Amino acid sequence: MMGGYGDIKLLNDDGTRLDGRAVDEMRSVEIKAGVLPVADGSAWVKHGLNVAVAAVYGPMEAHPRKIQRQDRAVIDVRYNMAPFSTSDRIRPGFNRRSREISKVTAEALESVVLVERYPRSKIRVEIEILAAEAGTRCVGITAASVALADAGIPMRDMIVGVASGKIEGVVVLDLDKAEDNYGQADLPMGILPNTGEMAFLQMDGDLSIEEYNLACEYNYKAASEIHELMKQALLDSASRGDA
Amino acid sequence: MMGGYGDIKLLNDDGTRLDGRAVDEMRSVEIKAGVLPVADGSAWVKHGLNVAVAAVYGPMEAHPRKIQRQDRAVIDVRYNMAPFSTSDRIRPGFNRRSREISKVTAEALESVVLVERYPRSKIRVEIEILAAEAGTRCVGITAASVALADAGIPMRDMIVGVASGKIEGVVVLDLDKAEDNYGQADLPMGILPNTGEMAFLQMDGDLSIEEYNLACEYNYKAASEIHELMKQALLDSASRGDA
Amino acid sequence: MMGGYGDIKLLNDDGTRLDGRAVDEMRSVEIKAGVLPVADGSAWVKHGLNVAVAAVYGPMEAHPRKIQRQDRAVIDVRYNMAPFSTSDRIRPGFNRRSREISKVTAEALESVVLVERYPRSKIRVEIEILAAEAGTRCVGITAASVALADAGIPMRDMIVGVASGKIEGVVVLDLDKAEDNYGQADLPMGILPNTGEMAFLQMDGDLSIEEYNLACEYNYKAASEIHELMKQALLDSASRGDA
Amino acid sequence: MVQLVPQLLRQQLAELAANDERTDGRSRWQGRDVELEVDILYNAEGSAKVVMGDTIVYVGVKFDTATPYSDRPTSGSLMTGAELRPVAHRKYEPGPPSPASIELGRVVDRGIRESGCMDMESLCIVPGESVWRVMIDLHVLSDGGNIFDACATAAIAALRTATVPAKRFDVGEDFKLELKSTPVMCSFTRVGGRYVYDANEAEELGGDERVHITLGDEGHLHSLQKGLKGVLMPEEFAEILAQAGVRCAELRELIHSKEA
Amino acid sequence: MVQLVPQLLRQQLAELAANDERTDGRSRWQGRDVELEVDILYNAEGSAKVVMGDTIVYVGVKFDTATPYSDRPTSGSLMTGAELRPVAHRKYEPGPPSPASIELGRVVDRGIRESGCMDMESLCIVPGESVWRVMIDLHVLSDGGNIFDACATAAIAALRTATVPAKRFDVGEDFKLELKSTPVMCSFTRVGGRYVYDANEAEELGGDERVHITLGDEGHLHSLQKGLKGVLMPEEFAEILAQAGVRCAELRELIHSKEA
Amino acid sequence: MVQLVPQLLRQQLAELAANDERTDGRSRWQGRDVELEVDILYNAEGSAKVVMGDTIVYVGVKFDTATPYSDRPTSGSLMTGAELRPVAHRKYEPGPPSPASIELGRVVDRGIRESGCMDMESLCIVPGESVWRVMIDLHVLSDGGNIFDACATAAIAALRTATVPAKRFDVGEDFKLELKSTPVMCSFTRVGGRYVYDANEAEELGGDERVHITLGDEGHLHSLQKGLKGVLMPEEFAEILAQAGVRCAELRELIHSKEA
Repeated sequence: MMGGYGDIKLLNDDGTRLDGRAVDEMRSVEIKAGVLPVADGSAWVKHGLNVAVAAVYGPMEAHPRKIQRQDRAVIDVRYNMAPFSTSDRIRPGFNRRSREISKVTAEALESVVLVERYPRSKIRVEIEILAAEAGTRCVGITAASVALADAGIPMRDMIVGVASGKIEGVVVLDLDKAEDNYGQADLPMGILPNTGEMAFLQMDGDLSIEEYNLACEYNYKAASEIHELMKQALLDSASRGDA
Repeated sequence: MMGGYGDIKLLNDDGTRLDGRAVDEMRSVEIKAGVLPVADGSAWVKHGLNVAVAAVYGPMEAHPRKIQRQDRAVIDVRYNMAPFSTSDRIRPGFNRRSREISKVTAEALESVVLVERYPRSKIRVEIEILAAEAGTRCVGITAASVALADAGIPMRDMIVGVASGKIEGVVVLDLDKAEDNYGQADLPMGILPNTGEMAFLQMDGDLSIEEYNLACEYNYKAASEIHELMKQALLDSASRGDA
Repeated sequence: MMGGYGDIKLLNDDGTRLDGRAVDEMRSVEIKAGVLPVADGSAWVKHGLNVAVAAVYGPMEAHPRKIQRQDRAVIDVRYNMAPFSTSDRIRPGFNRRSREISKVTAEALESVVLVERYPRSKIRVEIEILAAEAGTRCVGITAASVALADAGIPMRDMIVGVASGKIEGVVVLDLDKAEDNYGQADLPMGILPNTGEMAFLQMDGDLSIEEYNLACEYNYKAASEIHELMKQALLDSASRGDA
Repeated sequence: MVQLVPQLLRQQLAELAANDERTDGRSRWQGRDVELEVDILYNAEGSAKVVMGDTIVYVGVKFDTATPYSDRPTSGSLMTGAELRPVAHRKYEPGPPSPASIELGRVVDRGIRESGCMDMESLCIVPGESVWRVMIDLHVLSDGGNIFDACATAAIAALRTATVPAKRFDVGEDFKLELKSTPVMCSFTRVGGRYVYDANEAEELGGDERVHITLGDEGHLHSLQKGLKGVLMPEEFAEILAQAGVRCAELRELIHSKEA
Repeated sequence: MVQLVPQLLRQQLAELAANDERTDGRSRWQGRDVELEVDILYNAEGSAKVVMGDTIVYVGVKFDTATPYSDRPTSGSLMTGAELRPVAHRKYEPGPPSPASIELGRVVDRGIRESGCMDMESLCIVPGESVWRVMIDLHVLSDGGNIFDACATAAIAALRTATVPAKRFDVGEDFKLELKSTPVMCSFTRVGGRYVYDANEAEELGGDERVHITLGDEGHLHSLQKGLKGVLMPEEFAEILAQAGVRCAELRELIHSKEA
Repeated sequence: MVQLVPQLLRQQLAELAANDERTDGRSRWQGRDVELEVDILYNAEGSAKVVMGDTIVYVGVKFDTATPYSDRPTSGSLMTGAELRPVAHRKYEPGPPSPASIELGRVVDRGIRESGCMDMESLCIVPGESVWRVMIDLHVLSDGGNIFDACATAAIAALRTATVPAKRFDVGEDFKLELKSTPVMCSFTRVGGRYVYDANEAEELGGDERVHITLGDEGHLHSLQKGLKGVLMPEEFAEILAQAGVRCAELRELIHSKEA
């Protein structure tokens, strides 16, 4: 198979991955809250080499009026990749992938924000990916959750964005770029760490039911680790007097 | 003339056309009303190999308000060719030809619908061409008329879309694809079968005044034939209890 | 330097320019007011081979409402180059250069129009470049000023669009096309002839402070010459009974 | 509110029509004076300006080179664009091309294209590789009614006086674009119940449907278009078609008079 | 105002759910009857129509040739477009593709693409120079609920009966597009608090989140998507995943029954 | 309503100006502290972050290859894009590039381009066939005033530390982008009637026109732009031009300090 993917080796002989991680090991994650002075809430997440920043504005009046909902706030999410965030520059503007991610992210966040408290209003969530290294939609969800909390928006739980996948037939946690490009499946989830519910769920590739269950298990484990970092970032921000 | 059109023969030696039709003979036409469950009115027309579906929604409030008319309804027509309706796929989106046809079709329909009965409202007419084989704008007008009637919108007459043209110097009724591609003129009309008025009229190519008159005569003859099929389709739909 | 600019000679041996002008000499300018029957005010300016037409409509109600200002009129400027105005045809539609010129022109005009007199209203200024030969943004500003005056819009002063530049190291007034293409700097200004203020100022290229000062001096001199033509055009138009 | 003025205007136009009169004193089939200037724009390879009453339009013709379609390797191409920009009337708004501007461009284009006046084969540079593309742009500066005829007249006049800029494209010497005939458009509007030729702004505002007819040198039809809400009887069409023959001949003469 | 009807509807659906009933008498995991026709559109190289209750969709498959990506010189390509045009429901508005239509196209696309059912290497014409591009267009004519499954079913049926028009492109004889498997999508919606299969229009209007599952011939997962506001527990997902296995097998059988 | 706050703010700013004071205690020509970091973004071939008070901007530099213009066969090209995205302030709305963002991109671009700091001939790969295209993207994350200077500073710093990714494009070894000089922008805003340097958010909201000046290493002018409603006298311009010389030199020193 010319140029095929069969030749790419993603696992070392000792079962570890190319970057030395164990199959159920996450990339390093760093989180800060309250990073943007003019936003009502904000967060910065570095996950592996991914860098995402999220800003929250609102609640504010929803306009145009036709987007208003009588009984709740609408959450207006824009997931955007900066032109320089990828190997080949991305042209700004309309982009089907970004639209889809914005839609499902908004739907996930609407599932946890107490939107009933703000009828007829709008909460803007802006997710900017400054550097992308596989898994940006999950990093964006994590950043958005922290930014919403930083803005003081009441939520019934946070959402943690995590993903597992499959490489060389082995289920692994948190695919990096090479693993994403040459792997066999990807299962990103948005997990509510307190209730264990899923607010976000996508998958593509090939997973048997058993493989799905293992990937799912890895995701829940990672979610609770990241959740600790999210809480700490909010505490740090509050103690700096920014929150 | 390299690659010119002079070589294409469109008439048989006995004066009939390539598909065996006489010069004043229509392609076969089949019409159904009430075909789309969620629309207020709808129609399906197969004319030759053309397939058009029309849906009507309304009358409904016209918004944005700047399109409202104090004294009448506006008719909002969208003529759209499905991407797979033509030999080369059509990219969805803005298209000058579709915009022009939508405009003149809307104007034709506004001439027969009793728009004064619905001030400040809007009637949406959606024409979808699923398969195109020359003459789609006429097929679309016929479908739209039946869909309006199926929706119970009061009209002072129906409009029948018909066309004649000229091939090898001979005026013929209802051009098919080859005749349209290699012919010398096309005269599509929207005829009110009861009053004999024209609500739609276009033409391009080369026609002397005499040729125009003959083509016009063919069109009127065809219009009354198609009108019978339109009425029957509405009767059939009513008797199924859908109207 | 292959295809470089070093070889282009823009000054004659006697210090005059290729078209015979002295370094501080303008191209010929012709101005007419009241040229468009259906506009509230209009002007036509021929400056060298440039031809610009400006139309003014309003003051009128500003809509959509979100553009309204409680305490003043907004000035809505569109600078547009006709598709045939340049050597290579310009595609109609979005254009970053036109947007920028429209913005800075609107800001310049808002500085002289007594916008406080028309709260919540809008004044439309349409600048059409029919033929372009370097310096169109200045010609457009001049035309817009005359059109505003022709429409009877109160202003505290006119704005005269003028430019100087640098060619072969020499500061010259009013670059023509070759000088603009192969020159070293361009300094377009919008000058209020009565107060001496600048409402419009751009520059690009390379100018020392001294060169800037000389170019500026040339611009002021030219502005008062053009101002006379602007006043005469308005007088002529008024005496024709058009104003 | 917006609709009240037209209602009063419609009444007034109906009364005038009953006496066979028009708002500006013209008779039913009489056009406004037409001023035509050609070759007036620096940078356009063909250009014309038409003034008809309060209507002012400019048309520019530009050329570039393109690869021909593979099924017509020796055939040049023609494109007509129209812009009803906000300069031309208070009623026009900025934004993407409106249906009205698309219709204008397409109807003018069809009249020229379908008349066969332009020999597309004469626009071949290298068969299968390079042909001339002719681009007509209709630019309405003041819409005082009947912009279709003003644009069509300016377009054919600009084409008939256009020069193909071969030198600028490094493919030989400049030459005059050759046109084999002069298709001309005449437009009729129903005003006060009956058709008139060359409607002015008020007649369009208070009128109904209109019919655009393009006739060739021999009086053949090359393009027809009914626009706007309204219907007409075949006899009515026959009447305006007869008038079109006369009006088109007059305009054709004017166009020819401007050629060197 | 707009929100009152859904509130009443939600109550009604909750009451039905309490009795394990549905608005149209179906049981919780029961789908509506599915009518499937293939090869029905002149000009489409593959086509299918699916009717499921009040939902009607057409899918057309077209082909053209393109230059392959330089890092995959022998690999054809696949593109799926979806249009939720105003024809399909009063709620759809004209304009650029909505997020809902983008999601539809992308989810259907992923199910097909990720199943590996299409051998992209079989679409090579000349390595590094020319490959086939397969273009699937989803066209919803009537949205009576669960358009995802209707479109996915029509799409795979249209693909499995499509002919590559090599002759029209002058690259040999036409041949049947080869598919190695039949990925099938099943969608579940939370209605009245619990999940049901194949929600109808009312159930979607008064329901919450939905889950789209694409399964391959072996029952492996190829695509998942949770859409709309709402959350689910892993146990709930396990329950619908088990149901999906049954429903997908039924649909796969229907699709295969239409193949010559 | 929207306009009331600015009126009060304008009064307050006028009073401060009368005492030669500013909202944040700075003197008239004093800038805020500038934090500059370079080479901070994975995937960007050059990058910089600037923080000036509440203003935070990122700039990334990317490269690709393109065919040169036929009249400049050995000349690379430069493109600068700016996005004032809704992340940066409550006042920014989604949608196509606003006039404000277009102006930002174009003014920063002109300062760099017109200074001649980039040797376009050094970006030639194969004459007439392939050249490097340098793409600068300005990305404002937090608009706390004076984003022009923040972006211009980050842009030139990112360029001066950028690496041309020749290896990734298979055209040799990576090399440092060479810049011959360091054009720097300084912006002045009329606040309370007099000009100040480096206006903050409140000063911009309650201020008038602003002037952007780009100076080269030798103190020559490379770009000027007056923005927003307002006029200025030549003497006022002379005064800020003199200040610009000092401020630009300071920023240039900061930029150079970050280079390895």
